[in-house]
Amino acid sequence: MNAVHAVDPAANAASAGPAMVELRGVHKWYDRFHVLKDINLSVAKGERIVICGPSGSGKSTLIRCINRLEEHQRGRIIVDGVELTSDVKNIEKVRCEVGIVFQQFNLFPHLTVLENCVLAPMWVRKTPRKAAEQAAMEYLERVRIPEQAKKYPGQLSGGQQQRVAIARSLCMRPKIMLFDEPTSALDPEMIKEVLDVMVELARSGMTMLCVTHEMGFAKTVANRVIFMDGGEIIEENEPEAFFTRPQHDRTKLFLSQILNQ
Amino acid sequence: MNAVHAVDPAANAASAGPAMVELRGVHKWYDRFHVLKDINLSVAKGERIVICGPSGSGKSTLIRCINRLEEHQRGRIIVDGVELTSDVKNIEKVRCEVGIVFQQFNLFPHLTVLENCVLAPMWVRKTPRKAAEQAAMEYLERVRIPEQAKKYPGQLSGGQQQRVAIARSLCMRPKIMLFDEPTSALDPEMIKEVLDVMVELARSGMTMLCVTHEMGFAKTVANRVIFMDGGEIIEENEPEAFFTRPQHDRTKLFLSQILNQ
Amino acid sequence: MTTYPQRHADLPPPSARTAGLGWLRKNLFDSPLNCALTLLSLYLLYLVVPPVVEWALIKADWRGASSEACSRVGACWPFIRVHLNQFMYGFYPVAQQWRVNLAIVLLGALIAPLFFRRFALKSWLGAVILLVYPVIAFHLLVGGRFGLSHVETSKWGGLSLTLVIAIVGMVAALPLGIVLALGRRATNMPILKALCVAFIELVRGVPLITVLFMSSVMLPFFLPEGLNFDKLLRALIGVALFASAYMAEVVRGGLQGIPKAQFEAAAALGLGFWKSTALVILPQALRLVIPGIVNTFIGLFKDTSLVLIIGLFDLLGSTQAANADTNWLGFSTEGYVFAGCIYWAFCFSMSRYSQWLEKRLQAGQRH
Amino acid sequence: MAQTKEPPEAAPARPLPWNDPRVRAIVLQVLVIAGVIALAVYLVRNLMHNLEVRGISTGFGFLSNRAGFAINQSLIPYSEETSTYGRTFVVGLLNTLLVSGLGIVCSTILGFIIGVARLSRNWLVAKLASAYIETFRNLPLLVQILFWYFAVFLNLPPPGEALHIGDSFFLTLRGLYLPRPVAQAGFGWTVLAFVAAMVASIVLVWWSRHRRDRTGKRFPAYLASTGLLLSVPLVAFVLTGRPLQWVKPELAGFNFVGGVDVIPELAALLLSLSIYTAAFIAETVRAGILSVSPGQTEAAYALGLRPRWTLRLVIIPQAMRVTIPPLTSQYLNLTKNSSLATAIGYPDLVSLFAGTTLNQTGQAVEVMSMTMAVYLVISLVISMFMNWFNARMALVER
Amino acid sequence: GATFEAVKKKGFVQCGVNVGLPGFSVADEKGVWKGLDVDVCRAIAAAVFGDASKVKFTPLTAKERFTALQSGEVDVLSRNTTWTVTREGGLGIAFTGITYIDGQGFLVKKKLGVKSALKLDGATVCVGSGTTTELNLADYFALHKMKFKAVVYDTSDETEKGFAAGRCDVLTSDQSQLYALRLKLADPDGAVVLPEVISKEPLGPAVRQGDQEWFNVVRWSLFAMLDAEELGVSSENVDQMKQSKNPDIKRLLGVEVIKHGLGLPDDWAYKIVKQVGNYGEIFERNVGSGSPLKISRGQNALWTKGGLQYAPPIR
Ligand SMILES: Nc1ncnc2c1ncn2[C@@H]1O[C@H](COP(=O)(O)OP(=O)(O)OP(=O)(O)O)[C@@H](O)[C@H]1O
Ligand SMILES: Nc1ncnc2c1ncn2[C@@H]1O[C@H](COP(=O)(O)OP(=O)(O)OP(=O)(O)O)[C@@H](O)[C@H]1O
Ligand SMILES: [Mg+2]
Ligand SMILES: [Mg+2]
Repeated sequence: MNAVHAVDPAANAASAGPAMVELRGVHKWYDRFHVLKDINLSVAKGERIVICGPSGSGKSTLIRCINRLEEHQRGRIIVDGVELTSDVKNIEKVRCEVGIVFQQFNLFPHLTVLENCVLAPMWVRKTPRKAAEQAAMEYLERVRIPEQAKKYPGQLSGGQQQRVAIARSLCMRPKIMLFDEPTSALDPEMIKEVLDVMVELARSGMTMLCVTHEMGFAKTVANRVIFMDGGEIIEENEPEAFFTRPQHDRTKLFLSQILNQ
Repeated sequence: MNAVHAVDPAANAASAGPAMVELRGVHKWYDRFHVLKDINLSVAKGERIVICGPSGSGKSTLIRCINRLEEHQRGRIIVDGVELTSDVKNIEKVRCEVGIVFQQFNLFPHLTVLENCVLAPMWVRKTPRKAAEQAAMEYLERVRIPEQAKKYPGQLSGGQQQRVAIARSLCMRPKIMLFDEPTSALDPEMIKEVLDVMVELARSGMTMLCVTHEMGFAKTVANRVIFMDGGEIIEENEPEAFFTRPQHDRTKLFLSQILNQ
Repeated sequence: MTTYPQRHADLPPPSARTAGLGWLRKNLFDSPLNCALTLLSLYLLYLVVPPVVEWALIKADWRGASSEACSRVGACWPFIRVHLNQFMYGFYPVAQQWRVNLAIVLLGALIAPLFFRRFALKSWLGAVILLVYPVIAFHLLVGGRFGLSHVETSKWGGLSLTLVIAIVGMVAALPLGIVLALGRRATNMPILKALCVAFIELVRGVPLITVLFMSSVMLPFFLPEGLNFDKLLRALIGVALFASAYMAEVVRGGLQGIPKAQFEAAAALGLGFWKSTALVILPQALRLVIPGIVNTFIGLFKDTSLVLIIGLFDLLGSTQAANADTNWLGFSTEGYVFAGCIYWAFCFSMSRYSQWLEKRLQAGQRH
Repeated sequence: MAQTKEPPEAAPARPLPWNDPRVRAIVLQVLVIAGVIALAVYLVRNLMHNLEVRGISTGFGFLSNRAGFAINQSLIPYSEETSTYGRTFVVGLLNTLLVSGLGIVCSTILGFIIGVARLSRNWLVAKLASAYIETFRNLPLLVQILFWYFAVFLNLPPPGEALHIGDSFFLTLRGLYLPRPVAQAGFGWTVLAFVAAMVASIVLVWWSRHRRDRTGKRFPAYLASTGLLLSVPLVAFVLTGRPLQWVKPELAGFNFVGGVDVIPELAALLLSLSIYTAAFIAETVRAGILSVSPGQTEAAYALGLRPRWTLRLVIIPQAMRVTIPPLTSQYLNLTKNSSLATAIGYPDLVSLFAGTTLNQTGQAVEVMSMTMAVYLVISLVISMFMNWFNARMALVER
Repeated sequence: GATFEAVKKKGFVQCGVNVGLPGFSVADEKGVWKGLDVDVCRAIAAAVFGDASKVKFTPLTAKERFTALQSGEVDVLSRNTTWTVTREGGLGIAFTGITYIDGQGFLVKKKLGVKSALKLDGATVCVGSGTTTELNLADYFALHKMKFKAVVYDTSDETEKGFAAGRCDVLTSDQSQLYALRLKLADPDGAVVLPEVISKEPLGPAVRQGDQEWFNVVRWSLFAMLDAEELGVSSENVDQMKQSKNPDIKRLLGVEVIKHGLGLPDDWAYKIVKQVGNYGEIFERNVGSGSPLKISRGQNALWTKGGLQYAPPIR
């Protein structure tokens, strides 16, 4: 019953292409603590995947393994055709293709918004400053805060900061975007700002893996919802079915909790 | 239509007695910023007043002026017959009669719950420890946490902490209780615990001024609801009338916002 | 739609690569840079360790009672043994040294319970240590009453003098520092504040040895003729004033760490300034800066060595006096090494204690 | 909103004066200041009285008297035959500044290295760094100074058996002797070439930065300019016929003469100050680096930045903010600690001016107040500079 | 005067001595101070209180000594201090007499082969800080157009250590100290004192100006010891000497009461000699034949024995 590929038509269309992210029998331990257990997952180009599950179930760890912020100990992770091993060159290559947005934004507080955005393109991609700034301004417009370009992160609200973080990732023109609970540190009004940006991004066809409990978002954009618990993928389905007909008891319990909130 | 004195019988009955709190033409500035503008308010013994209004409208400042945590610059504030001036003796007298509960609890983290409660009675009222502890235990029972007496605040949940804060204030046997958004820092389940305690307190006939946006609470216990905006009292009415027939446009807008939430 | 009914059991992590050779590879040789660093470190160790071990242990002389017993190719430890009494007690009369020992043992016995978490009478014991013990220790050390013979402070010396200066400095610096810190925060009293700031900055801005020089030889200039007091006492005052300026800054840090809301909560309960400070603010602020306080103590303990410069024979002074012993010339290295080890042992244990406290406080545990 | 407003009342009534905190504050302050002034007056009157009764001359006139004693190390011309006490003050001050300045530089470099080493992934390096810190931080500085001076430097060989490199560099217990360069005619060209190389490297750095911004290409400008700075003057030097003579130190009579010498007192003091302070700076640096949240590193890595760039562009700029204030106190401590020079006879301000000069003139009050004032001024200058630096590094907040 | 009153009131004499100079003032391992300067202090205590033990010692470095005396930290400075006009004129102190007639000399290592101070051109010299020695050294080398380097230490102990380690070629100091310091060397015979004496160094106790009574007490305590030696009165025979018919001795020992007006008891000189000894005794005991220093009396012999020590009569 394992690793059945997504079945709904939209996902099928997308998964026709080669897999952008492929995890095969991935295991990970923190010291003696088994945090990821035999994870199998294949994400096609353009697919949008939402990962949910209770706290401590290993969602963040999974996401972070994909751009090797954490090292997995068993199994294979292949991103855009490059396998993640301890080879530094490969890791750098993958990291250039994969953008990640953290819960805590992690903007560089000593640089202005624009500098945050052009840092990596200039140093990693060796883009000329002019071009990098132009591109950055475009992305800032896309996340609707071009007027904040000269400010420092400390001067922005949480929602604005998170949008800068998204723009900063986009500036590297990644093929895949990872989101790790991007809205959970935000006030309710700001959540919407950020979700709007993410929905738009999804519409433009970006491959996305998103850890979130915003079920509205999941329903709107996801091709597939993945439910994790205890380091395992427990259930995997297209959103409609996932929310209306959860199969697994654990899933049901979880959904009943978050939907009642 | 301003400053219409409460019209409902209950309020009338209450306001027959002498005013416990009286504000006359009170103005306050923070530097050059005019936070309170000509506030006139008279609270009779046993009256329960709920103050609401948008953020920054001066609600907290008003409450804090009443026990002189803030100093007003113009007008008079008379609490239980004592006028608040910079006279330290008067201030101390007033503070003994007025209890306040803050949004952030502000318990003393280095003292146990019981020690928190007996500190002021012992040092201000010079109650013997035995008696003070007995009284404290009574109040802790009233807020339904006698079993936590030996714990430190850091070991309690938010709702429990807020109830301790209420008990701590009550231990000074105040004639008036002030509440400044006592539930807004709490998780939803805990809000109820605290509101229950407050409702019970209201029933026992305590004079209360309460800044809160819990409209259910306002409807249940308030004699009067006061709506503030921009440092002024915009509207003042008994709760029924206030919620169903707001007079002022600003009030209508505000109510529409919070009731939709 | 997919579900995965079977739950995986937790597995042990894959082959432990973290033992033996694996450990070496991982921690020492996992990149060319690390290899180079490892080799460099090994070379440094090779340069330092064998000669030191050879000097201090292998080629050292341990026995004998005179300098002839020492071959001078290694350390001459009899030098230390012969002068040990001097290192510990200075010129304190041998027959009376039990008094020093008793004072130290007493202090140790009083302090020990403080290290137990669940000792209920901590604050009482603290008060005893701060208020009663000094009186006892004073009479014990100085004598002249209760049938104890009088021992002049000029006879005090060695490690016991070092401890006296350090402990008195610590005990005096804390309350002084608190007063100064409160003064520095008294924004509604600008003159008072300015005085405190001036004192703190002045004292922190000048070297301790100039303060000691002032207190040891210049003080009588400022007093009426004939009025004079003990030299040790003056050194103590100098050290305490100096430490209090540092302490004031530490305490101020703690006061700043207490949210304003705590003041307000205390005030709202009717507690006045002094009561809320004493009952609510200070207990929290001091707890917050215990590591800083301990660090100041460490500094103070080390700084006591400077009283050598004003002619008090503390541990280091006794060492130098012993170095000048005509019968034992040329063993100053042993003397410095020995004195250094003692200072080090004290400071190191204090610094470990402070680190341990820091961890404990960070863990957010209360009591 | 018309309403029956009572006539606006004036400010709240005034309380009784003894209950008014403002009045209380003023009274308290007046009392304190009166107490302090009274104490000061009392002390100063005693002082004046005592000075007069004891026939001690006062005033700063002594500064222009001839000193008449020799000084071991002087950065400005000083002769025991003609120079004044005023000059001994300057000599002492300069020596203090020299040892503190050098100490600050050395301890900063050493401290940063040790601090980073303590965080090294290499187990041995990290342990060695902690051992270093624990050893030197927990020993009194005075013990260290005495140890280095008497037990190490004075155990070097005497001049006759000097350790040497060729016939130019000699290390003895009397100091380190180096050749002294003496410029000949034509050396101006070399200087000129050096200046030119300097200008060229500035241009080069500017150009490379500009080009990086324009095209994204990088150029090793710092390496290149170092090369320029070294090679161009060298070429000029050789072309003009090496117009520089080295006066080598030579053993003549008792000592080496000619050349430049570094006295062991300076070396011992500098070494112990640097080693001691570096241990503290290392801890400061470590705390600074650790204070930057791991999220910052992760964010940088996730963007594909290499560890080296992450350190340079993201971590260090942020760590500096946390590091600078404690670093300032370390610099202040180092400067004050340099007064321990007196224990080994390095002619710093305390040993020379507050020591010998004080003793020759007996004017304790003047000499000590000058000395303490100087230390205060140095402290204030360092603090001001570091505060300015800190303000530049500070984060912009909302 | 104020000082004398204060001394009597507190019941002991506070005496500033050298931190450590063999023969003049050193503390032994029990903390008992010994030496010529120290005995002078004891004599003063014996005179004032009739008890030589009523004295406390403050060890002072050369740098601190005058400030300590000026400020009143010590009542008398008995610390091999040279009597000069600037010190007496400018520092507000007064020298009460000469306990030791000294002159500055040089100590060199034998293997250097230097026989005369005039061969010291270019030498490095170890010297104690804040002393007349430091000034004389500069003058002497300037006078003879020689160059030198001075390494200036705080205490004589450090000076000796620096010299022993080879930090300098020459150690300069008062001759008396040179012998003492030479003794401290691991190999005392490896060093020689050069013949040149380049200065006059009359060493003596000093007091603050402004208290003539105290000045007199200190001065006459010293003179009493000299007179006692001249009259043949020593600590051993002093009790028999009380029976002496010699009017000088009778006056000295207070057998015949004279109005000396010193504010001291009549038997003050008796107490000094009894408890401390006469000058010759303390000299021999501390620096002379009875000590490891073995310095001959030389100029410090009484004027009657061809030396320069001369005390006014007690009458
Ligand atoms: N560095 C680490 N060392 C040891 N254990 C860790 C570490 N990071 C995470 N864990 C543990 O691994 C488990 C999974 O963590 P992870 O952050 O992936 O959970 P999550 O599903 O993202 O939870 P949340 O919704 O709270 O973010 C948790 O039990 C956590 O305690
Ligand atoms: N100490 C202060 N100094 C200057 N301005 C202040 C200060 N405290 C509050 N203010 C300003 O005064 C105004 C009223 O503040 P207040 O806290 O009374 O509002 P509030 O009605 O309680 O708002 P909220 O619902 O957010 O608690 C706000 O605009 C606030 O920014
Ligand atoms: Mg997570
Ligand atoms: Mg508020």
